[in-house]
Amino acid sequence: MFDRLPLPSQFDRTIIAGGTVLLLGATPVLVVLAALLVVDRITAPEFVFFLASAVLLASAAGVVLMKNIVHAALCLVVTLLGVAAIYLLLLTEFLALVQVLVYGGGVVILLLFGLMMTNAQDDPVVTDGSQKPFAFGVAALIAGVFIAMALDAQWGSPEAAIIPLPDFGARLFRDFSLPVVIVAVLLDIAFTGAFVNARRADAASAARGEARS
Amino acid sequence: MGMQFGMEQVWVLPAIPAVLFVVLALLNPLIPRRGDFLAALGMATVVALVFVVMKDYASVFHGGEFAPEGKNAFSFDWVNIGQGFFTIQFSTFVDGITMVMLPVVTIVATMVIVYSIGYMHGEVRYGWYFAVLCLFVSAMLTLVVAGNLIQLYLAWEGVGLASYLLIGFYWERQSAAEAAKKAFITTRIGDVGLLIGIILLWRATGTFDIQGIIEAAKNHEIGEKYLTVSMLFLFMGAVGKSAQFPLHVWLPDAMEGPTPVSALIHAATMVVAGVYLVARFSPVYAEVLVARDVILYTGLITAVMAASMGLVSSDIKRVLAYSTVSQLGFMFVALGSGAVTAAMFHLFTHAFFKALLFLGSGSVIHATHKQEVESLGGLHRKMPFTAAVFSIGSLALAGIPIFAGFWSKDEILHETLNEAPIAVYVILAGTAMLTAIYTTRLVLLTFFGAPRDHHAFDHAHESPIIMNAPLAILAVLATVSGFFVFDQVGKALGFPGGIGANVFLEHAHHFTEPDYAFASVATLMSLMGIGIGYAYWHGDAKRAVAARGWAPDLHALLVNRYYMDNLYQGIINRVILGAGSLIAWFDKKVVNETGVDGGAQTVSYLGYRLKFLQTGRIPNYAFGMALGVLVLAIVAIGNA
Amino acid sequence: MIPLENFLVLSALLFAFGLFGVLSRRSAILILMSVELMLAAVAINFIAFASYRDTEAFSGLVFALFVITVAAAEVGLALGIVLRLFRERRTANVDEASSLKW
Amino acid sequence: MTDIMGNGLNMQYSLLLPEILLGLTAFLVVFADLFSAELKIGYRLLPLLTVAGLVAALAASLILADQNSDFAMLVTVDAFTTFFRVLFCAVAIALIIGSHEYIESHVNHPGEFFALLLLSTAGASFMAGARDLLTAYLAVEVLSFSLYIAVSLGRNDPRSGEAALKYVLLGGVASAFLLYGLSFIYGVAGSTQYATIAEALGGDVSAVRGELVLGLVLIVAGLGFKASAVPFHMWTPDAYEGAPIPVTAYLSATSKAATFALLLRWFAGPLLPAINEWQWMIAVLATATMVLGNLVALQQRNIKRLLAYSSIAQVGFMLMALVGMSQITAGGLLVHLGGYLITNLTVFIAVIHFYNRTGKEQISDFKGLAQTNPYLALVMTAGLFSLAGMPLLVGFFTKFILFQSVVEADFLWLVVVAVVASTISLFYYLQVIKQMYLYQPDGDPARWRLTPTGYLTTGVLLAAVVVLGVWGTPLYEVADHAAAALFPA
Repeated sequence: MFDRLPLPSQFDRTIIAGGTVLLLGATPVLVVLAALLVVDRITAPEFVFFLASAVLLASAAGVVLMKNIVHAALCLVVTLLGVAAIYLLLLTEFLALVQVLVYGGGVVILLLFGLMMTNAQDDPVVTDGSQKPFAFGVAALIAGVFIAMALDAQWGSPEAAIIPLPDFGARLFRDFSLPVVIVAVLLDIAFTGAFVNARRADAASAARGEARS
Repeated sequence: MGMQFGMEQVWVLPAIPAVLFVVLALLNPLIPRRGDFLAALGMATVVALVFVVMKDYASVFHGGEFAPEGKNAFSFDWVNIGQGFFTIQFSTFVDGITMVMLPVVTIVATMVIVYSIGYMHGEVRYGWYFAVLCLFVSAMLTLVVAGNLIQLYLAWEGVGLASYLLIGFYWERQSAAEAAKKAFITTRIGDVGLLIGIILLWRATGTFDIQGIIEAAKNHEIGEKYLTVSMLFLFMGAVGKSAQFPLHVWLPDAMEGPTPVSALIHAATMVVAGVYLVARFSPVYAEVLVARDVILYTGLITAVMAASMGLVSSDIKRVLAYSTVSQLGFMFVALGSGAVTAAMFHLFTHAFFKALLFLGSGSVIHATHKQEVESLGGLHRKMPFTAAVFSIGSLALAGIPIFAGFWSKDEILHETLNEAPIAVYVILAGTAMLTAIYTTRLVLLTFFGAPRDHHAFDHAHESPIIMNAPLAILAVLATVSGFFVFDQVGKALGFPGGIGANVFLEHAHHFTEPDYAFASVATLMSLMGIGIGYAYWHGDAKRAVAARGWAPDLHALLVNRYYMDNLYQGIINRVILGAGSLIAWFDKKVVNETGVDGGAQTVSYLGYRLKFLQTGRIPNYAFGMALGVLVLAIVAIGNA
Repeated sequence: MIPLENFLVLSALLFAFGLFGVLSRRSAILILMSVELMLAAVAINFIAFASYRDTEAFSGLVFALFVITVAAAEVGLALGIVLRLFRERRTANVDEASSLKW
Repeated sequence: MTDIMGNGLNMQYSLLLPEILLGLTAFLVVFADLFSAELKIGYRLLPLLTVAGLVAALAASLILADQNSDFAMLVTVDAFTTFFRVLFCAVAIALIIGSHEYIESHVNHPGEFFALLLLSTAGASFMAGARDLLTAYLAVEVLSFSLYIAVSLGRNDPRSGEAALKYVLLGGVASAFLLYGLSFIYGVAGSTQYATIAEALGGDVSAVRGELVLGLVLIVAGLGFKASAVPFHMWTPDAYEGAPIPVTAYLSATSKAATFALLLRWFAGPLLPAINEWQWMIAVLATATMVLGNLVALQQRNIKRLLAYSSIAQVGFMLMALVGMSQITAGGLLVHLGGYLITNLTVFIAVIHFYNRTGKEQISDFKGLAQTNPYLALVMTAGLFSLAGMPLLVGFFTKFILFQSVVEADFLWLVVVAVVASTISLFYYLQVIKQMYLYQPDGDPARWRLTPTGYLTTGVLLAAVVVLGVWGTPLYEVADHAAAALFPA
């Protein structure tokens, strides 16, 4: 999929390197999980969940830690695909599909373009801010609080339900028809924003001025 | 006509100058003479109406019908919202305290406006000056007749605004601009207290109506501690406006304004608003003695401090300003001793003689363009009339019998002796003597002795009649206004009695003849003060040189004032002047620079430190947000 | 069956990772990526709650769909601004875009 | 029509007429701008068209004022919504009339700018009217997206791009916080409908209290960002300074008011049962905001930055009203919002016209304005004094009502902090007034005049500042009526 993009040649190597790292990282997890599955300590969905979570979190860590921003961007792809897998586990195929299409197909490409057009073309390696240790502390504490509260809550062990796609469509386009319209306007606004900023302002103004005068 | 003018229509009094303000401010260039005569005529009309109102007040009394609710004269709902959430009425309230304030404000204002026609002649923004004076009078009258606290607060801020505009009248001068700002902000600190006090009282009683609040307090509907705190906050407003320690620092600086303004606003009327406020709530203060003690000692500290600073100040207007602060301290001492009548009486007489003194000093400044007493002297030869009236004012201030100040100060001292610890009386009496000393010094250095600045002296001249006429009227008032203490005088004028009988009809304080023994002691103190002042500051070198020739020994004795002078000098130099300088230093360094300016600087410095949190970097900002979330989350979870 | 808590813990971790990225990165685009991680966590939460706690109305699913859409739009919008800044200052480093301060 | 749960849905689109009109006008304006060369349309038509659309929307809002129903359980049209619809339309009208000269010469892409203004106004009124978390969230984003772009539209101003970047990145983080919080609320309540959430939170939620509390913290943080509450305020001064001045005005007016509309809807509606969990958070934020906003304002040298901190300080006052949530405090908040918007616009439009003439925006640049344009100096003075809460100006009246209502809710200590903070504010407002009146002009001392529209807008706003300051009862009655809609008896 990436070979169609006008990327620098180092990308080939990057993809291979990243894939290898991920594979190496995931193998031990895979082995442990497989063992647990075999001795019936976990069920198949749980197996998939833990595997997907491990990949997802590992690659998310890559997004925020990698020095090479191209590697970070590729990690983001893996993370978002992992999120799609989680959606599948939550029995929502449609959203998983949207996730893959919108993110894998759209957002990440957009971000890669952004990277190419800014610093990546000269120097793909970035340094992080000086508040990194504090950032780690705060983020870890927040994660701790959130996890503690998630484990503390008593939800009364509900069961996940499959939502039929036609019901979802009815809900989306009938009950929530107004938000669909609003979000259309929102996309339009975002488009306008990207347009007015990406276009050279002085050139645009000059063109307008000439047309008027 | 059909309608009889009286207490019911008292709202007309502030309305007239308000209309004048609008007319003068908007149409100024169109009116001949920039409208100065309009302001004077308007104020004269108000004075006439005040007398009509007073007549009405006296007649109601004679009818014997004066139920307290009958005094609430005029009201309409100004704000009435939220299904009884709250109502603010615009209402007027008239009683004996109002009856003291109304003539003071209107008469002094009229005198000042007439005087200003001469004094401000040819000045910049001549018309605007009169417009703002009218604004001030309107706000002050609103304050005096206000029936509820919101109205009172609005008027309170209104007089503050007018004062700000007038202190900063010569705003091209940096010092005037700074003084105006200082006055505005310092008094606003007091206003914060006032507003909090008002809100607290509203919280407890559900009303802004002054009489309603007083009734509620008297019926013990408000907890004592709560009431004490509220009343102390209310007093904070008075401290700011009436320039009491430690918020007194703005008043001497306020002398940057035109001198007639100092006479009207910073001597006779606005600065007594605090006294008026406390007097208005005196029935409540009678319930909270702790608050009353605070008032007493605040007044006492202020009286002593300001008097001793008056002793060493060399600017004629600043001496008078310190004197004003000190005399206001006397009034608060009276209020703190529960002697509301004495305080109101002193307010009444002080307004006239202090206005006289300020306008007199204005004439001196007008004639010589000098304010430093060190460079004046001998002016009685050039300005005999001014010297005469100024002396009358000074005698009144020093507390010499028959002059107005004597009667009122005597009342205060008398009440203090009866109602307060003996030490308070002793200190206050000492302060009265100090008053006589610095007054004498001021008169001697300004009008007597040899001229020290010949250029200024040569150009000095007597003021025009338009300035002297108000001085003459005020001189008469400074002499006779003290007699209103006598029931006989009040009755002769158709009132139920003297001021003592008028202020509180229910609890009249009758006064028919002075306590001669007590009065003699006070008079003696004042005379001693004058004597000390005279001994120390009188005379000039020439007379002494001439006398030396024919009897050197005698001369030595005389010129050294029987060598008593050395003793005096030693005492005065080392003790009194030293203390005065020390207090002045304390005031400048500690109260003014460390306390008031320092407070402002501390606040400003905090802002300076805090602004560096704003580093301009996105990750730092996000960090602030995350930290906020974390702290809130941890506290929230621990908050179970 | 996987308990609901598992998804919540996962999303909390993902959210914290994203937050860490926002706080520690200096490239505007990497910050944007980190925000995407946080929004992915949000979507997981919504979908988990919708499948477990709101099976009848499943508003959370619709919500998650909109979150994904809005997040995508935000990337486009923000990238435009980053590009503009890059054109003006030759940098996408947020620490260097700090002339507005104090 | 019924929804998937069998609830009847009222799909009466006419209820949304004001927003529909705003959206259509927005597209019309963009098209007019796009084909301006072909259609021979001058710049002047764009603001005219925009104002016409806004006036139509305002009229439509008034026509719908008595409707008391909802659109498909997503948007409520009641007195509260109408209050804000009218307010937002009026703000936008005043702003455009007052600043169209500025927009022409200092803003890139004026056509898009007007369209964004219209769409964000629609978003803001959806924020006030929403009755479902989803509508509310999308409305928030419509408003925010429009503003991210609007901030970036400064012409030849390098600060504009930086400000927009800060705003958009931090705005994204704040959105993530807000959404994460909403997901917890959704999880606890099992619904995005306000009414259902209120019901659910009113029941026993002790089993999931931790998640509820986290949700509240995150919502407070997310909306705190939009409202510029300390410590989520840090984008505010930078974005305000970098944005074109009308956008700054819009940020401090509509964006702020819309956030408070949303806060009122949420905290008086779905989240009210959990008041014990969030009350103290708002109180802490209010105190920090009042103190920090006022202190740092003292140190500012740029008028836009000063007004940014001043608006932060004002947010502190407004947050107080949320603490003791009741119909009275809500009414007090709405009154204060109304007065604040009028006053703030007065000051901003004066600043815009000053900038049009001089191209300067430092406080020291205001030297001698009393000589070169006494009228504008008067307008500024009245506006600043009103912001400081001086009596007989609308700022005093509204602040007084606000404080009064907070006292009524037994949060006296907050009011004491607020009154003291309010006094500090006088220092920095006087700094500006001092510059105008006490110094000689630095540059050309010649007198200059405003444009006719400048006189019109400042005159009308100044009159409102004074008249409502003396006679504010009508404003209160409208606000009280709107607040009553939040608390159905």
